[in-house]
Amino acid sequence: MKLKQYLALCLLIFLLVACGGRDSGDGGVVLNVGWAGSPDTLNLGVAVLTEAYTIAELVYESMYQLNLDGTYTLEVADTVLLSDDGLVYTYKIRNGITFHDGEPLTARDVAFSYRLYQEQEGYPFLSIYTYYFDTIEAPDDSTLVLTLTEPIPNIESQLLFLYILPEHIWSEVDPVEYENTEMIGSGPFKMKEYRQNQFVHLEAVKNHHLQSPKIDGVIFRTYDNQDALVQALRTGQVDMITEMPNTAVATLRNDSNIEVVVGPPLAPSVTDIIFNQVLPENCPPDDGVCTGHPALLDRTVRLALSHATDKQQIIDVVLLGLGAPGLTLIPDSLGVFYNDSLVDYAYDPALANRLLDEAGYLDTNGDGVREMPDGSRPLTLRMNWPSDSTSAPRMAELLNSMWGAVGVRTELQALDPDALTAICCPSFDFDVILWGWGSDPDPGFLLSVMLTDEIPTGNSETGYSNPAYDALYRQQAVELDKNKRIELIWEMQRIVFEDVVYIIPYYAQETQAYRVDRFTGWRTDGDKVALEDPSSLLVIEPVK
Amino acid sequence: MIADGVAAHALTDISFTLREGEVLGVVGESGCGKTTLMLSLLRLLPSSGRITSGEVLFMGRDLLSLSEAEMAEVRWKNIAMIFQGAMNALNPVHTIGRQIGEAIIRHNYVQDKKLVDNRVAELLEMVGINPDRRRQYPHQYSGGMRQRAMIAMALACNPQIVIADEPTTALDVMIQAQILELLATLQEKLGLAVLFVTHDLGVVAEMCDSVLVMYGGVTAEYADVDTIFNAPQHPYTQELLRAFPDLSRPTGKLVSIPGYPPRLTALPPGCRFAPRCPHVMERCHQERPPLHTPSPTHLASCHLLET
Amino acid sequence: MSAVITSKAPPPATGFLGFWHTFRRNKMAVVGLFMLVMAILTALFAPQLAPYDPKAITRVTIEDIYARPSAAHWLGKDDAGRDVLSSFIYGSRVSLIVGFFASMISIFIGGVIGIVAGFYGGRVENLLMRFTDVMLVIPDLPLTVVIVALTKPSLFNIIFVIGIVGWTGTARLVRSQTLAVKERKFVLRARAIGAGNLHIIRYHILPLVLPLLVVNTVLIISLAILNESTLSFLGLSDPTTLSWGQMLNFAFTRGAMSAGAWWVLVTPGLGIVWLVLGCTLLGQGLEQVLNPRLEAHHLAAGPGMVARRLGD
Amino acid sequence: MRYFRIVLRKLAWAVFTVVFVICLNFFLFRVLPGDPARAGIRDPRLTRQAIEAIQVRFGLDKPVINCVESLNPFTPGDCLINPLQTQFFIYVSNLLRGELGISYHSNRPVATILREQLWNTILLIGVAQVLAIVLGMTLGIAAAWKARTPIDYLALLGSLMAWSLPTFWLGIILLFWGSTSLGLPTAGKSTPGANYATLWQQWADLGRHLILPTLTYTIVFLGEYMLIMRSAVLDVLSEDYILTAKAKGLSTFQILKDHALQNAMLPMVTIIALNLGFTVAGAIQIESVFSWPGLGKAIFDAVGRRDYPVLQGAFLLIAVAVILANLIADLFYSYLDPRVQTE
Repeated sequence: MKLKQYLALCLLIFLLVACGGRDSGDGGVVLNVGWAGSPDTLNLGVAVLTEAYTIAELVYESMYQLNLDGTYTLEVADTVLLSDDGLVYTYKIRNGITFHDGEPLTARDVAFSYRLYQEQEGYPFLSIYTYYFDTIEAPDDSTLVLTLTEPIPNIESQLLFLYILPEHIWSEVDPVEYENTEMIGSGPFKMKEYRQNQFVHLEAVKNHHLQSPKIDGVIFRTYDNQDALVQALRTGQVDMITEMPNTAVATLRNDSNIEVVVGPPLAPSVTDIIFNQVLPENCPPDDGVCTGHPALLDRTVRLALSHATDKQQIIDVVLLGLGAPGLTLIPDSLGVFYNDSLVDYAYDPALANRLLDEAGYLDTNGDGVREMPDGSRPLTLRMNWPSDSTSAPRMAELLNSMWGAVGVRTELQALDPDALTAICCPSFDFDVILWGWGSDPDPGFLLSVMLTDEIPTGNSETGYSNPAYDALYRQQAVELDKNKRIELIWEMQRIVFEDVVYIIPYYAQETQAYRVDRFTGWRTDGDKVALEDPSSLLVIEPVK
Repeated sequence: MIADGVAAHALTDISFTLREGEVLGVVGESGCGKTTLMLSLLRLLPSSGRITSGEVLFMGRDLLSLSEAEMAEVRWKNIAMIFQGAMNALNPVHTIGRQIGEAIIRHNYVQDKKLVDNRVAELLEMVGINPDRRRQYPHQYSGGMRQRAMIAMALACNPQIVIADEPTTALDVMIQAQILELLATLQEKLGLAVLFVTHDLGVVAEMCDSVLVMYGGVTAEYADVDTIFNAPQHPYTQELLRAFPDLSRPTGKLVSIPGYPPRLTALPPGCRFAPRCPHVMERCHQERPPLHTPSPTHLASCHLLET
Repeated sequence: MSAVITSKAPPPATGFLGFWHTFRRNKMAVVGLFMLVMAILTALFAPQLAPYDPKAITRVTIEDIYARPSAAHWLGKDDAGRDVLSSFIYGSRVSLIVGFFASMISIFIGGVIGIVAGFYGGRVENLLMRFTDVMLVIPDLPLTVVIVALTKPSLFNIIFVIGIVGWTGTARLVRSQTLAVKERKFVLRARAIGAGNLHIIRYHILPLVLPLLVVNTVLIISLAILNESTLSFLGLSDPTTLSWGQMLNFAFTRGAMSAGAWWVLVTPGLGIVWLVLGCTLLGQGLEQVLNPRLEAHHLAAGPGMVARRLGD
Repeated sequence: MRYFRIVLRKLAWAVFTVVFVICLNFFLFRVLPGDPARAGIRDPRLTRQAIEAIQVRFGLDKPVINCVESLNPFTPGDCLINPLQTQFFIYVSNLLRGELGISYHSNRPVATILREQLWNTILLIGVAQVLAIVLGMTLGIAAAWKARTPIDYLALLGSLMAWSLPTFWLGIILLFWGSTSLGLPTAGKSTPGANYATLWQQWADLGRHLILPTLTYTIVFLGEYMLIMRSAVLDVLSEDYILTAKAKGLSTFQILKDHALQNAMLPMVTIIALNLGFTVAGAIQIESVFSWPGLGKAIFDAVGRRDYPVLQGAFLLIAVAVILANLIADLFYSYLDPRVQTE
């Protein structure tokens, strides 16, 4: 073996590589975005991750677009007419819209897409949006008539994610197996190159019918490691990052080239502390195991635990303060639907102790743990969370000590997400779970989670059952007057808040950051933070 | 990273002369330092060994004062070695031919590749191996053939001296005889000087011109072969001869020397043979005997010779 | 002419004292033992050594999170605002427990399979070693994932998982040692006088395989500690047990490096390096003590070759 | 002829092992709890009908094998059903057609995903392993040759240190150091969207992305190879034929090159092949730290998402690769050691 030659070769390679210049980015003005995720698939019929929807929002158009302030505007249609019975929507599709391959977008494409979403059994997640669809007709190229089975108040949010696909492509392929890497749409950006789990390279559509981007393209790069993502922004490898650990906020704020943006997320999400309160008579006959601790059926216990929970402490530790104390399952990022008139239960361990004492939950044997009033069993609760959560273990530790201080013991156990689903719902084989929801811009779904009817389906995680609440839900679902509906929804929130169905520790804020020396014009003035949204990407321009 | 152990003087006060064409037998029980002595001559002691004093004069040059590179030139070209146990002394992953040729190339005995090959074939033929078998590996040879190949290898560069370190151990008796005969023939034919290490006195009597008897790392007796066999002065030599079955005297009793040779790490303070000596005296235990010269060509270290 | 041969001295004494005598001459083994003992002492006296109790309930403010090292907190604070030094000291307990018990499982399985295969030979050996070969080529990780998914993440299960994937090397090693020992005269003699198999294994084979097993154990402990950190990194470990691997995991998932809190990442990492290095040094050193082979090195460095005193 | 028989026997053993791994691979992942169709997905939009549709799509509605309906929870089933209608048969027949199932996560064929990632991993592992082996062996030989000298101690300590480093930990530290002080990229294998003027630029870009992961990898594996090589060379250097070679007047370099190396390579070959499995474990950590789009990252993601078809496919791929590597190592071994071929 000629050692010297090997060494020389290694050195040579290293030098050549190290000296090789950085990329010669010749594709015009391209924005580099860093994120920790990647679309699971570009076929939206089977996609789950928000990243897929972020890309779709740029490449496709739908009937409506959601603005940062929570309002909707028409996108592919000029006008909409609603029949008096609230069942028939007639949309006039704009003229001159073309797909990226040059074919025109007509009402037929819209009708094709809606039918596909409605009928395709292999599209498991979109059927909920087409639930009220009766018939979809396209009498001519510019008219779409949508008939519903019953009047609903939130047609905009139903149509928001039903992106319009080109019929001439999708009618030729198997809509489930199709990977859709070409991603022909009609949005302001078109797909240039896609490497799963590596990057998505989009190119600007220069003569878009609504608004053309000022930049020439955008590249979303995937960083598996959050620290690497932050480092990429710091070293200028990317111009903007859509997410980051909250711990990085302070350091990035110190960097004069970087601006950190914090605010409510565009896609509402909520973290919840779930109490198993299913009543024996509501236990699902097929799947139910229903082993919840009996004390959790008592509102006083749940209320006392609520008073024993120092939400600010949790927010400080888990989110570094970048969040707001939560009230109910309807987060503040749902805007007008969020009932901000409710006053949260104060953190007051003394009050919590008194409540438990008065209700007869006393520590009779002096082991520091209270027992049931009849002395049958101690207040020892199993607490589980999904093992892939990074914040839940910290929250569990905090709850363990906070609740321990009022004589309620918790046994902490992380569980594989599958195993957690198995004990959760509809089997109700748990006491307390730390989990969460992601939501549509409409509160409808989150409200349905607490319905009695949802106990056997597995959507109800608490087993909560309240006929008054159920009645209000049915009422709001058909209330077409927006303000009246909001009133009903506020009332529903008040009920579940007073019944202490959940403890909502916090509503987390979105944290994003961009380099000020690269692009300017970012929309940071809206109610919500979403730098990757078209609202920003269409208006930013390079720093001169 | 083992810390230093105890230094053991494996060899002390050894001295002998080897003339051209002479066969010198080196005799002694196992563990008396014969192999160490041979390795010292070529400066091949393992890492744990060191030569502390003395000189090895070869054609007027002191081998111990040569640089490592000069020494490498001397090895095999002038002094070659036949190791005991040819199986281990041959590299299992190279062909016999390559291993012989390697030495030839190293010392530029012949230049051309073709000539090297011819020389290898010639050598193998000389030791009675079919030259076609030079492309085979050691494990394909029988024990005797391996030893023959070793001999061929030792002769590759026409050395002046060949050190044969117990070349016949681990071979069966018939093969031993063949190998010895081959050695004797070649020695005569090529006029080699041979250092013949063995513990077989019969072989010594048959092959050697002079004999060095070693005990416990020192010279016990050094003389020509006749003197050693007919007038041994050192009690150890005498005992060795008594232990050796003499075919001419079939009635003689076989006597073995009681006890074991000393361990080099635990040498007795006086004469090293004292614990086993039938003639042991008081001073033998205290005082190391010097080398006496009963006659000008005869050396022996024993207190008995004083007077 | 005179030459010296340095030999290992004093003559190979048997028993612990003899072993200790050789052992303490081996710097590597001594350093390794020292490092390991330090770690064990740290674990044993954690409550005395740690300046704070990592489980104590304290009100944490945002300033506490990833607070820089200070006089009160020598190694700063972590993402939950807790003293890193204290967690580090307590964390040594879990890492040692995992390392020790997981390697016990591995050694037990590997030892039994190795001895049984080596001792009984024939079909038993064939079957067991083929099984070992198969297990040797099966990648550990998917197996681990499945087992972790089947069981709840807990300290016990992590030990179990690490233990049962790490025995193959031991089995092979022990088998070849058993094969060598089996042919020794006293084993044959014991068999000749009619000693039972179990008796022979217990009184003749085991004592001779044991030294090798001890070396192997030390090395496997270090592997187990590394494996625990890998499992933590993959999110397959139990987040409620405070191990160095978990500290690293939290440092990763909660952006310690982005926050500039290098101390949170570096401390447990160095702890793992310390412990693993200590075990490896000890293992390597023990191996040298039990199996010296430098004595016959034929190419050893030149200067000693000819060393003549001046004036000779 | 003998040699041929040896090869044949080894081949048969490899095939048997592969079959065993395929069976294990199938049943292992059937023992898992929960509903695979919902694995990693807690999507409110998923209705019961939709779950059933997914189960039909992935063939999970069929019995596992004759007599067994499902393994977790264990339910015995009908023994007299058509074996062609069991999951096991479908799995095996798909496998024979080169299909490894469909990823729960990305809805793409697992074979396609793995094929894309495999080459990147081979590139990374290949470069790093060659570096680690060459450097490790060189250091190992040097240390063994200079045994008990400062060179030996330094190399030994360095290798033991390298061996003791948690891979991902070293990776993240190198990532910060490399990106801050050398300006090296922190993720991926190329700069996306870059237009390369020359092929050379493209290679240079790839090279820049390779440096940090390769460095991490090399350091982690270097130590082990060095230790093994050192020990193997030490063994060889105490053999008699080394003494013969030295007596022949060969220089130290010649002895190391011609006599020590090939013999010391024998244990190395076995270890390198067996190491392939550990290599993949290392790849998982390094690729996820440096977002290298390889097999390791795919496995890491699949672990996080409990994407069992991908895990299953990767498991099979790695196992087969290790078996293959061992087979090659065995054959190479017999090439290196003539004793095996002919005895």
